[in-house]
Amino acid sequence: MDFDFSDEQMQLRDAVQRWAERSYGFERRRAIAAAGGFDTNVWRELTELGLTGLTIPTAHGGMGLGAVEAMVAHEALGASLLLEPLLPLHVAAAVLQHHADAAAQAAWLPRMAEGTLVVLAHVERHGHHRLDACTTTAVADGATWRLSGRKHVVPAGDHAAAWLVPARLDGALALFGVERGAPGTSVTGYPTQDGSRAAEVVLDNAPGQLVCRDGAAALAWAQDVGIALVAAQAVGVMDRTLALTLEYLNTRKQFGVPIGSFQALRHRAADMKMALELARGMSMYASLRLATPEAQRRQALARTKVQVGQSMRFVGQQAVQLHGGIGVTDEYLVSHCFKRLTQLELTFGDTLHHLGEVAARMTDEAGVAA
Amino acid sequence: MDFDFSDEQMQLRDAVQRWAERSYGFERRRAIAAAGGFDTNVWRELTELGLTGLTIPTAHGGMGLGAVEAMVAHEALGASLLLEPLLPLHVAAAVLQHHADAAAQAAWLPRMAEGTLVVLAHVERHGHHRLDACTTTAVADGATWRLSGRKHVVPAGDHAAAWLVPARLDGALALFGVERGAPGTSVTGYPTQDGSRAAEVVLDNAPGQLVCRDGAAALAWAQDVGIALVAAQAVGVMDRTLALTLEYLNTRKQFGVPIGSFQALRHRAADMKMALELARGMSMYASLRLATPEAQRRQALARTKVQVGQSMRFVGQQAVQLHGGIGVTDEYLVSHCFKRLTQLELTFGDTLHHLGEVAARMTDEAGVAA
Amino acid sequence: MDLAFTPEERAFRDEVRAWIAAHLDPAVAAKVHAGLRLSKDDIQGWARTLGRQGWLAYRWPRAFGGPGWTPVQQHLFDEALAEAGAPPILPFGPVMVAPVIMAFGTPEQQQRFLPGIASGEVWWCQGYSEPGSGSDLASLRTRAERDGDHYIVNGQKTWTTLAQHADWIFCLVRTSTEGKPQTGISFLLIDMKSPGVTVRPIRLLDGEYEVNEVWFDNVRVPADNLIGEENKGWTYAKYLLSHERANIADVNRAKRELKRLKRLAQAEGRWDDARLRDQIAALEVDIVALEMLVLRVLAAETSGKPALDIAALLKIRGSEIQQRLAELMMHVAGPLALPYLEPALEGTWTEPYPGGDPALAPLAPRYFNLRKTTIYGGSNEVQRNIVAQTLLG
Amino acid sequence: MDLAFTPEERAFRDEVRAWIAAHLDPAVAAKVHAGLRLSKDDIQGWARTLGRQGWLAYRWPRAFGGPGWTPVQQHLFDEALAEAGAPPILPFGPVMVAPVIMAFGTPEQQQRFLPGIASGEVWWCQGYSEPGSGSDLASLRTRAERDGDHYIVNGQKTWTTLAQHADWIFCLVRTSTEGKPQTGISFLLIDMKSPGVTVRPIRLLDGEYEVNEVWFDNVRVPADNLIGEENKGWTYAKYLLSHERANIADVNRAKRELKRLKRLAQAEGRWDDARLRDQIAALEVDIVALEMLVLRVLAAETSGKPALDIAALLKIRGSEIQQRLAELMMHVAGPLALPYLEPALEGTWTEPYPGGDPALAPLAPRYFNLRKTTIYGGSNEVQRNIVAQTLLG
Repeated sequence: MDFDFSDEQMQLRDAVQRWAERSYGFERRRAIAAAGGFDTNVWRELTELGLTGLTIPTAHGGMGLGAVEAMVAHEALGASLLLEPLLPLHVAAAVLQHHADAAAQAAWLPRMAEGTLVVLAHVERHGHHRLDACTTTAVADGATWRLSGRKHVVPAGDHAAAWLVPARLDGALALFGVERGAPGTSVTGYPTQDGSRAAEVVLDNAPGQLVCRDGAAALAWAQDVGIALVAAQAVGVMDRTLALTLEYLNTRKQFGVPIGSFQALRHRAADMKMALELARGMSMYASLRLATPEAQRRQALARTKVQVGQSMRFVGQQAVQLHGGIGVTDEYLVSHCFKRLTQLELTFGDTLHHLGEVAARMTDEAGVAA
Repeated sequence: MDFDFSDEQMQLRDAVQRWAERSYGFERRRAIAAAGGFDTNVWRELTELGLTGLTIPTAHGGMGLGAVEAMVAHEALGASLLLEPLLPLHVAAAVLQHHADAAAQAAWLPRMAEGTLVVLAHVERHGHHRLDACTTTAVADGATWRLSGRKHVVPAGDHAAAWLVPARLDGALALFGVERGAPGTSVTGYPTQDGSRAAEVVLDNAPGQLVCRDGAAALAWAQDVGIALVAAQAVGVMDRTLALTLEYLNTRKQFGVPIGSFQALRHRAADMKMALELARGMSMYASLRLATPEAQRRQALARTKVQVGQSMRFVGQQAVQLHGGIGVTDEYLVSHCFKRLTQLELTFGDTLHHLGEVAARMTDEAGVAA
Repeated sequence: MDLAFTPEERAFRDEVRAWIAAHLDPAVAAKVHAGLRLSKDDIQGWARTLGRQGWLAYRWPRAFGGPGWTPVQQHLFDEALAEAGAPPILPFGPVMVAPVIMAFGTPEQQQRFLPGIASGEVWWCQGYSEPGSGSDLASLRTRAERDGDHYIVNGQKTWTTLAQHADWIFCLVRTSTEGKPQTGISFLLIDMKSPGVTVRPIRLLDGEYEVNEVWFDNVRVPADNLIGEENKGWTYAKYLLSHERANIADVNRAKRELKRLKRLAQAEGRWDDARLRDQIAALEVDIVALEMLVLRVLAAETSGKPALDIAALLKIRGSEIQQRLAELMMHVAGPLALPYLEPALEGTWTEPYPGGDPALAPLAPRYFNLRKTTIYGGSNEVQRNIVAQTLLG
Repeated sequence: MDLAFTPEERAFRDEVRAWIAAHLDPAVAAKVHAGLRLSKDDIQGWARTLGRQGWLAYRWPRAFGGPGWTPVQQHLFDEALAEAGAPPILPFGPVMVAPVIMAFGTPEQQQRFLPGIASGEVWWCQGYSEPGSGSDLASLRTRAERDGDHYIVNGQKTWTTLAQHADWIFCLVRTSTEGKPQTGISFLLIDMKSPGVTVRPIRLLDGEYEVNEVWFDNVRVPADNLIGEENKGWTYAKYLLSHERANIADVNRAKRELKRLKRLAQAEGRWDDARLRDQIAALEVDIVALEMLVLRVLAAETSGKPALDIAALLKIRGSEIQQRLAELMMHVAGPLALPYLEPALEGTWTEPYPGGDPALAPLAPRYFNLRKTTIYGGSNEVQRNIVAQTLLG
């Protein structure tokens, strides 16, 4: 049992932090958000850092790193409140690595390592976090397939070269690749609440390639990888949020003393620290459980999303509260942390949904090893 | 709209308070609890005060008072942490008044006004707060009926002259009166957690009289009346619990100052006050809604039990916490308040059960009037 | 003890409901029911409509032109406004500055200022908070120096709600630095068109411009605009605080929003999701319990007995419930709450909406925005201090 | 980074599990699993069994007769004890006074006291709290005056856990009233059989006698029983506090109790009650998150890096979880938790049980009793002060 980071992992973290400190300050980030939430220069910088290929095998031109390294990187990226869709890219890469055949991997992974964006497009209206809520259909058309349906909140969907699209093929869920710009596709991009970018993707008899027939397994894997990365980013955001809040409490004066001297606020800060540390442990748990058999993996990731979701909501809300008026302005960083945490809570299933997953998967056993 | 108490109501409250202050102090109550939880002298005093007949019509020898007067009296009785089963008596009287025929009322209500104890015996093993969970059976036997089954936690069941027993008659729930000591009955009394008395009642082909065929309606009415009285007692207990706690906070010193000067504890006291006042309003709401049509009544009483249950748990737990070590001893009043509140929460359906009732009865509307 | 309204009260409610239905623009009501942003015209247009009827200043006594309604009538009117989807009545004029002018203003000041407030013609804002003084109001530093018939005002206010639309501002200003911080404060009315007044709207986390910074740079204010005595402003501000009543809980709006939450849950196909529904049910209980608290306060006021000392409880609970309502609505929408499309927040979206349903567009911004409710008007931490003070000394 | 135990660690776990299974009386384990009251013999019998194996002092270094296990091995042993239903190891001897004797006692004191602690033969209790000093320990007033080779001790201790069974007590006593309150305190070991020692058990809210008042009336204590220097007792007490580790969270017992909660829910036919089950699921998440916190602390200790500074977090969360477990178990039983039948709490009930199932008898008393966990050992309010001090200074 070991929760230390290796030297390589610490170097990775430091590299991301250095880039963020130098190149992703509050003003640049705000300008990117105002311009729509995706900056091609930032994307190129991330690609040059090797981050797009972080988890892609070296054989396909990536860095070939694992779940713990992904956690390390995304924790640092979370702290930078990164708008660009590195997390969705890594989810798509994980899906292709585990569920696509060798040809598809060879076709896509090297390009993704070099910055070509591919993202999962799975959210449907009235889906309510359920992975099996899919009304998009696919029908065979010779060697290819034709897809029809509508997908929402596709991360940076209008900047992606292709989307991984779950669709019903003969009633069962399968996963397809659809290239943006193909006939029968249309995409409408928009900013999201935290300033990043998403899109509606409409498919009308659009041509798709089959990625895998067991779409349910691929989607479950995508969600679990996604939860682990969300947890890592969440820890990064919360770490920064708490630091901001502590600094504010020790700086801001009322009644002649720093407000950090008031016991009620001090105890709130202690509770925020608790929420953060519980989430941090669960983020490690998530990353270390990704490789376990599916039943264990899904139970672990559902538990993670519940704890991290609760932590995010508490830390975000209390950080705003403890900042008072300045906490609800756009001009100060803490509200952006809060919105980012809110958006992360709603991504890959919210807290209540995953509580249901935990309840459904509960056994007689107890504890981390159960 | 009016939430003032009339002069008569205030006199009633004062009379109960005077009796409790003079005759139901901590030491006497503790002696009663140690002796098993029911004191015949106390019972006679309550009868002489007219409290046994409080809600029984004057035509049957009672005081003929209504739901608000019952609330007023039980709030004061709650503050005294009364062990004796006045609340169950009033529930049984309400059931007889609303669901028994004139002959049965004439047979029982005058005796109850004079102190004869009749109580509802409805809790079964694995019932889990559900009123329809009844496995006790009744079969016709000429002009009478024969009952078989087992009822738990019957309030002061070994001191009651008779029990009101729900049983299945031809599959449907009906309500019967069974006299203690009749052939085929056995009863085992015991103390409960808060020091009062209860019993297991076993019926083996025991003779019963039919009180009413619509046992479901009678039980629902019993529960709703019971919730209103529990809410009233809960407010009384919480009022006293908060007062004890405030006094302690201003008396107990640590680090050279009263612990009531620490902001975290002050805010806790404020939250206890909030819990109390929310419960107080809901206690009024409950009593004033008892007379409305069944759907409205049950919705209101379920809402009441949820709020009052939450308040009781919070106030009880925090009162102990703020008292520190002395709060967990048997020697100081506050632990008895806490145990009483716990027992009241488990009576007539717990908070979670009634949250389910509220959810099931929810309409599009909102508010007190809905 | 009785929970029912009298026949007269029910008739009154029918009357005001009918009037509101006849006069409220359905398009504006639809925006309110959908939680969309309201324009200046939406708010002021409705205020003028109410003003023409004499109902904008509906809490005022007859002597000052109010309708002389009982506390229960005021509550019923407020409830009717809320359920109809009327735009909010901004409190700064009729609820905040007016009672101070009535209590401490000269007859000339009353004649000069009250009619414009009652008619909805004059838009007021409140100049209390400063960058250095939030909960600690007494530390304010904006100063007013006497110069003949005028005060010269210098300083900065902040969190000034909707000052960008305001004609007048009522300010707490420092006129003396002697004695305790509270003692040197005065209550001054300032015309926002005065030279030297600068307003900078502050963008909030939901993208809206709702509060402002206001600078005073050698602003000349006629001494006639001083309310009451110099250096007594703290007393008047406290009077105003003690004047806040049951409506601080905003329970009628909570009831409307609960209905909206239920509509949303139904429309989104989540009404039968037992987990979510339990959370709605718990909130329904919270709102009923809050309403009982409010009704008890109203009844106490009506019966002339001393009002319950629970204004701070109403503020705490009311604000928490508003936040929880917004939180649950956002969670009903789930990831579909994430698109941020400005025109959809204004109700001016005309194209096919890429975010599922434009009804979902305002949910997350509202959740963000309402974090303010536990901060402003005396943060909930300050309110708990107040409750504790009452309980423990 | 790795969540798995090494093959050696797993082998170690198998070994201690097998040993425990072979040596633990099943009747005693059954009482533990059922949450019944344990007798003095239940507790001390097991302590002696462990002592014979050299495992009672399982956290001690080899130099003092401990097994020299790694932090992970200690955790695995603790987990094996918990899951087997072993009676608790009382901390007062091996965990509390022993480290102080090891660090600050003379070789003679070490030889005199440590073997009895390690063997389980000598029962120790802790004399810190006094009626006037709870969280504010420095204000203690029990005084020890030097009289030749002895101290004369007068005063009163309270909340002294299981002192009614104890052979020895380690006390903080005042030996000087000069300087700051902390500076005049000494650390003294007192034989409970000394003339002048009086013990009064205090009945707790669950009916059990678990803590005591202890009076000292001119008790003569040999000066040889002073640990370290006179007036340095505060330093030793603080050393002891800083010595508390991951096991403060008691997560292994929480895991056992969670299994019991699930068994109860199944036995009572409530496993399919979705509402209740969600609450169990939420608690399961809490316990996993707590365990990850504990494992991180253990791993940090093992790797020799500075331990995470989160002992206070472990205490807060661990105690809250214990309380919640007991609360939910009581609610699983519902009204059937209400009968209070003393023999059923001792496991000596033989007649037909009138309260449904005797397994339900201990649930409410345990819920009541565990309110202590957020009070003792530094209340959770004090723990939050400590966390805040680390964060904010």
